[in-house]
Amino acid sequence: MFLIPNAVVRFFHRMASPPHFYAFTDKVMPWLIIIFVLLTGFGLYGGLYLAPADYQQGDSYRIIYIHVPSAWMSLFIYMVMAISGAIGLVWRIKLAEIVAISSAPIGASFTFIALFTGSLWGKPMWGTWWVWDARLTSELILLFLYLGVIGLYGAIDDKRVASKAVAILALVGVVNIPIIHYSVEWWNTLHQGPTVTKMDKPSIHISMLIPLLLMALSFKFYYLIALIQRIRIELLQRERNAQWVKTKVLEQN
Amino acid sequence: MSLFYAFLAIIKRDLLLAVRRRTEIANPLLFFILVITLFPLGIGAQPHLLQAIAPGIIWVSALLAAMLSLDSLFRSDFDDGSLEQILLSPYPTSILVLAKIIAHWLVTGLPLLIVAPLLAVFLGMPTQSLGVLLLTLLLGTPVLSLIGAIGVALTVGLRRGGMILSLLVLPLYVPVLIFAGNAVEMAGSGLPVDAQINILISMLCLSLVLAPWPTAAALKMSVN
Amino acid sequence: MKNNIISRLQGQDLSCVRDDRILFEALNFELNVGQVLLLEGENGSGKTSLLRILCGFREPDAGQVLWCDNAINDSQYYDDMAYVGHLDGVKKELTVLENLKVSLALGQSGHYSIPQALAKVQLTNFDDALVQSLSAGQKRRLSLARLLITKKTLWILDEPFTSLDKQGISLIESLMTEHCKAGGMIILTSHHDIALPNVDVQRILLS
Amino acid sequence: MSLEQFLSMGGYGFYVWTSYGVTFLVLLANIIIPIMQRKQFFVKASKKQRQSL
Repeated sequence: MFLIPNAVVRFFHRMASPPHFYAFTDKVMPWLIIIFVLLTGFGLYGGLYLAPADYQQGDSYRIIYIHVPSAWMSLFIYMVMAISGAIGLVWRIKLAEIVAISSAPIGASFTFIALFTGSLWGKPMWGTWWVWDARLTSELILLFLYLGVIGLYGAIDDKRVASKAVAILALVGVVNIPIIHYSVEWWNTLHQGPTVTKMDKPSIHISMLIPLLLMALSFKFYYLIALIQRIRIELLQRERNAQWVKTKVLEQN
Repeated sequence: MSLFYAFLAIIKRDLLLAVRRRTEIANPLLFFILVITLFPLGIGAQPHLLQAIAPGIIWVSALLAAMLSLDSLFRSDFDDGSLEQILLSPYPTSILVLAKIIAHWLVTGLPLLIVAPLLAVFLGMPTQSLGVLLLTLLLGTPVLSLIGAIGVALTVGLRRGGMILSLLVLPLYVPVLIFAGNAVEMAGSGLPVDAQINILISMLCLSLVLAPWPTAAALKMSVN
Repeated sequence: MKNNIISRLQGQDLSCVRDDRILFEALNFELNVGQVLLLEGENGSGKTSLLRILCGFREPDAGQVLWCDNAINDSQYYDDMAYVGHLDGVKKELTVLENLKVSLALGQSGHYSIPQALAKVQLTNFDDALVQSLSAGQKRRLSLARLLITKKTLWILDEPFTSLDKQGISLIESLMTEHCKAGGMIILTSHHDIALPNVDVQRILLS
Repeated sequence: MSLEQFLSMGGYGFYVWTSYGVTFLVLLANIIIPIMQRKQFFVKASKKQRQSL
């Protein structure tokens, strides 16, 4: 605590209080949207138009600009969920609990996108919609983990209890993800067909890499935007009896 | 010392209860046998085909049997208030929970080992893989009980926890299934399986140490 | 009694909200050795919720519970407290004796041995009986016998008199009086009036 | 490069544009659903407030 400047500590303390956080998000939202639009615009322009076609895969590889960032996001969001869940469990910070559960549907969406685009990419490359490829399989299991979190949260009526349950489950999941990942990878090397290598490690040119990184960054900003939207409704619903929500409601009329 | 005494008392109590109830032992076992008999009926009784997929069938059935038996782990204690009493004990809940899991495994997991050779013969599995099958079951089913305990602890307070339990638990069972199934398959073709067995051992150690904590935390949350 | 710390239970500024309804707010109390705290109120007024907060099962929405000036989630508290709730917490497939042995293993042994405790709650000849063959009142008395065989300062009792007859009620009352005289303390909810002569009874009315 | 060429994506247009389309829809839904929920919340809450006044 001594190493952290006082101003930073004060900032986090204020952010942990719901009305302050709500007001703060109102202020930053336009900026987040601007950055997101710019990043996505440049990323897509670079990826779909400027970057050359792949010498092996032709233009079909352009799915990479959403497939790979989505796959990254699916793992990243699970980490965020587990970490904020742990913070919520240990320090009883309401906002951390809400971040954890609000992340789950967004993470599940990215996992779904990674699977769906992976399948669409696989069709022209492998000739079939689904291959039990290591990465696709772990992604599928990750989707089940997300659905478990969402399902558990929905099944428990008391939302404070439910967020605790979600935090425990997310932590258990986070310990298991590497184990699942490596076991699936190991399993895959034993059963792998010869066609799969075609998609492995396309020697990526710099003009292909830059749009990929831009898209990865843009997805991070999208996550922030979507997360804030979900946090807001969750905050309003949980604090519906608090004075600040009541005044907010009055302002809306 | 008194913690050890409490640990033993819980195991003894749960074993005694299982003996008095009986169906608790029989149900997962019958389920295990039934599911395995369904496979030849469903996919045809060609000996080659059955032999090839026997390790997978046995392990998937064991997985499902383990999952179905999970509900009885905390259900009756939750319903009659004994769970509250266990949580209020001054001893660490995770240790007491571990005792319950061990007793539960003795009652529901161990019997699977006894019938597994019989079923392996049903499916025409080569005899040299029988030993490995038993070894993987011995190492793998406790892991299933330990991981499953986290899932039941999270859902025991819910009126309809069954469906959600399988969603929570089955994805976490994947590594055990992969390594155990593969070890049996490899043993069938006479290949060494040391690596798989070592991994299963480390999974067992890891889950023995780690799983009781979230289980205890989840139980505290469930009784709220 | 133990480490020269005088046992004391404090509730500070407790509040509990359930489904949009504030059950209680800014509730303060202090309970010392030899005292009884009686919680009164209609059904759904939050009595059971308060007891479950005191057991550590539920977190209060605000405030804290202190035992000997420490927060209750350290193990010292659970050495000293016992809870008898709506549910008996006994296994119906086990005998009376087997149930009590498990309870004893989960705590430290107290003033009474198991036969003595059974005699106290008038279940002497039932030690080999399966709990499922007992009447509701006998089960209640059995769960109260649990309190006697372990060494607990604080008893938390949720409606201890339900399904007991007049004689059973006066039996429990005498046990409670004895416990307070011996340096214990009790928190209970009850619909009945309790008669505890010479015991300091505090009352909290929840509405 | 003509627009037609761009859209055909070297013959992989269906796969590429379906991917991008579905991604867009899913991501859009993730923004719109909470906003709708918030609107609904305010409608309900203000109704409740008026009732209690």
